[in-house]
Amino acid sequence: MSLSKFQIAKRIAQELQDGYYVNLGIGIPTLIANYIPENISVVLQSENGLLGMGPFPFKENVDSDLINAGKETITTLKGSALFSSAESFAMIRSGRVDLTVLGAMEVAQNGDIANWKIPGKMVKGMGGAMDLVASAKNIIVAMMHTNKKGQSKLLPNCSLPLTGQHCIKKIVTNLAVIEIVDSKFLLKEYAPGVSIEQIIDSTAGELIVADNVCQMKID
Amino acid sequence: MSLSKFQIAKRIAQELQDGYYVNLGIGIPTLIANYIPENISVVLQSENGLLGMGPFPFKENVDSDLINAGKETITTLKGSALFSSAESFAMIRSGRVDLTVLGAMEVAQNGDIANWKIPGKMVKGMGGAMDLVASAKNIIVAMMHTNKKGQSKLLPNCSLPLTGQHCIKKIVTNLAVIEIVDSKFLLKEYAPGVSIEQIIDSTAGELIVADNVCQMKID
Amino acid sequence: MKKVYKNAEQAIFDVEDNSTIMLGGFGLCGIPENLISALVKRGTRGLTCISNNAGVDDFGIGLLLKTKQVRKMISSYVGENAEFERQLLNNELEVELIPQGTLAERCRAAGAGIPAFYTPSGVGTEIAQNKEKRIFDGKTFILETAFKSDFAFIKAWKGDTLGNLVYKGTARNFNPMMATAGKITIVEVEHLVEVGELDPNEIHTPNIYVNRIFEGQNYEKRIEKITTQ
Amino acid sequence: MKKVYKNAEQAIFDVEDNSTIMLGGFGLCGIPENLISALVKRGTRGLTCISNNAGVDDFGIGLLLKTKQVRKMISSYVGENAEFERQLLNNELEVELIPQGTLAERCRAAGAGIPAFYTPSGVGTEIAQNKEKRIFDGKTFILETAFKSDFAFIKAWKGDTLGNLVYKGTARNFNPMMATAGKITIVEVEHLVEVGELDPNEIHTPNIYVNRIFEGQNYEKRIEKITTQ
Repeated sequence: MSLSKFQIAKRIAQELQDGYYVNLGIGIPTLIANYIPENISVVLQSENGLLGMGPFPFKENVDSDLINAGKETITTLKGSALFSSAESFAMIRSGRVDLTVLGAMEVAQNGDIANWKIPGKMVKGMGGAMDLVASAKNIIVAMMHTNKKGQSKLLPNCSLPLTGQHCIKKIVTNLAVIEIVDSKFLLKEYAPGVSIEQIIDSTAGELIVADNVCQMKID
Repeated sequence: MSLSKFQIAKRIAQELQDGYYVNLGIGIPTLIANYIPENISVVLQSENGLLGMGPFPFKENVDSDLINAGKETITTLKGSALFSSAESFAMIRSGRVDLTVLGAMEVAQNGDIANWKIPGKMVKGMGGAMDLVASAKNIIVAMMHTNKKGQSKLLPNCSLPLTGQHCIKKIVTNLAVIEIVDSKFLLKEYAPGVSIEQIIDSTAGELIVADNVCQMKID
Repeated sequence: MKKVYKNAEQAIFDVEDNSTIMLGGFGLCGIPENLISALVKRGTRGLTCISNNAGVDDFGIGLLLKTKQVRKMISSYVGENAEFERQLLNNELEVELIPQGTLAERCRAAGAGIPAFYTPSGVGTEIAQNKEKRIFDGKTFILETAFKSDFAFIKAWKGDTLGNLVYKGTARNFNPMMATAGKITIVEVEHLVEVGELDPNEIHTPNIYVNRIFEGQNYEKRIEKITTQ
Repeated sequence: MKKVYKNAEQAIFDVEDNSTIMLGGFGLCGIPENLISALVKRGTRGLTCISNNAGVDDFGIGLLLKTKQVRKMISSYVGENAEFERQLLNNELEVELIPQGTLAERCRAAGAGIPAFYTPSGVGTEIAQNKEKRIFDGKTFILETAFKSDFAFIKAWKGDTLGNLVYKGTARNFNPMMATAGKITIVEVEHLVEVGELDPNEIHTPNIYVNRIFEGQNYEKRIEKITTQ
């Protein structure tokens, strides 16, 4: 009864606030765009040079000169702005992006994140992830609680090469919403049908259960 | 029989080459724009954000949103480009401007220049001069050979606070064309009707007369 | 999240004494006329102004000097007005002079999350005193840091209600970098247009940098030196 | 001073073995297709390529990898093609991975006469190893230097014969900074227009940065992932 990736996206969409500028990473984060509450307006930043990313185009409107950072064809919206990669990362580094959501291989209880390299395997590169985690004011990690082998991805320390240090404050997984406070994982919400014991068992790092822990509200 | 400021400008215009990007300072340098040879094309850069500076506008076309670095109303040309001050000085610092011409209070035989500050007097600021002299590949100083008191402006060392160090390679005055070679002034050309002795007398720094010294060709 | 304000007075409601304010413009070209007037009216004092120039006696930042609201000017070229000179000579005004390119780049750095950079401008001059020097490829450079400012006062030609901006002519000058560099960026435009009216490909300042925007009134757009053929 | 060349072959007449070349583009979007093809034809070897990505097996920089003309890739994200992976695992290819924002800024610095700057990107990671660290306002930054390159290969949408450029959509990406950063900047455009046809206020790359320009042919403009509603 853990969450699907769509439900993880839905839960994170609840974190959005009116007027937010948001950068969504590849994978689950991208799905969040589908669940933006109708009563607020947020602007999506694509780090390859677009502010105000629209939905995928209709077939007849596909434009090879208009892609997102995941290299998918997209559209602009009224009010969009186009710019260079240098300008794009100027925005990111100067902290103008209100919320960054990205995936991770590992998150440590001190806020470290690893999501770009597995030693011994083919390394494709960090893309914009290191810039994003180094500068974002507000980062949420969207990921499965455990990896394909069933091992916890919430660790006392990251074992993989880091993407960024002490930068993660919130994690939304298929099992739980967890904050990082005082270098410990703090369980704030559990997924419907998931027990706190199951979350404790699935978390290798030190996990504290918040006094006001509650069940996630997901349709 | 020394040159007028117009003739100094005319002589410097002979240094222009086809395709040059040129930044002209306030005063005599500005006049050079009137003497660009017809068989070449040069692009004038105005450091407040314009490449391809045109002539002064006709009265009916004056535009308060179009001025040069001297704050005079100007025009654009076909092929002009407008940009920010950061972009403008990016061009300058990266050495894309082929020739910079500016005035000076003092030039030293080692190529130092002073043109922005007289201690004890009201200091207005260096504007873009320090950036220009620090980065230009090719700088010509346009000035009178002596100051209002009749004192030489070509000195063994600058007495005034510097604008830039070891950066001047050529000076065109009302008396002569002088290059700086091995930390000495090298007299290359004398103005019509001006004697070499007069130039030596008017030059406080060490002056060598070039073997091929000749009379300036000025209409 | 409404960025649109009715006028300059409302847009500067929280500008307090002793603020540091960046002001766009080169000479009197592209200056935030409405914001300056509103600041005069508000009477905010002890200001540090980062601006390439300091206006003339009766226009631009000169208006703030006349009312003695400015404690310090950070500029590349100043003194086109008598009041400025008087205050400076009487030690009523502090002035920090910075090479124009360095001024521009320190604004750009602030808006780009770059805390410091090396530049050749000013090496061997008094500007380099007490600054760290470093040689790259045999050439000497000095370390310059990003500006910090509480507000940026920007003037654009057109802007949409989301905050996308387009400048006109050489009125662009320092405005784009300063627009990125203010903790709060307040923009006055000659024409406030609806979202969708500006081509996304032709925007000079993307809306993410703009916190507040309003349509200015009664632009004088004074010219310092009218030169004609 | 003619900047206009007939085609890509003529525009790259002096690109020699072991050159360092910057190539604009993000994925396959905005890449200099004609220049890459001409470089394949020319057979220039030992290249160091600075480019955000490395193309796919049969398009973009992938074409130069297939012919083993590339000695080293400097990129932020690579390996969308099998040949790249094969060469890397066989030590036939050197790869330097750089955070995307740092890659962009190192190009920008090169074109802005800034030899080095501090950035937070990569602090606490292996990217920061052997790099100078420095604290500003309590936060740690690392020193990064400007790239050096012999050539920049740029793709723009429109360009005039003087070299003013306009990009389209997200095909802009790395092109504007790289256009400023090449010792020699060579540009291919979809539409070469006469001087005067581009509005001076809407130019993305001013002509001063462009050394050579030509109108490209047979643009494929391949899409990596066609996603539709």
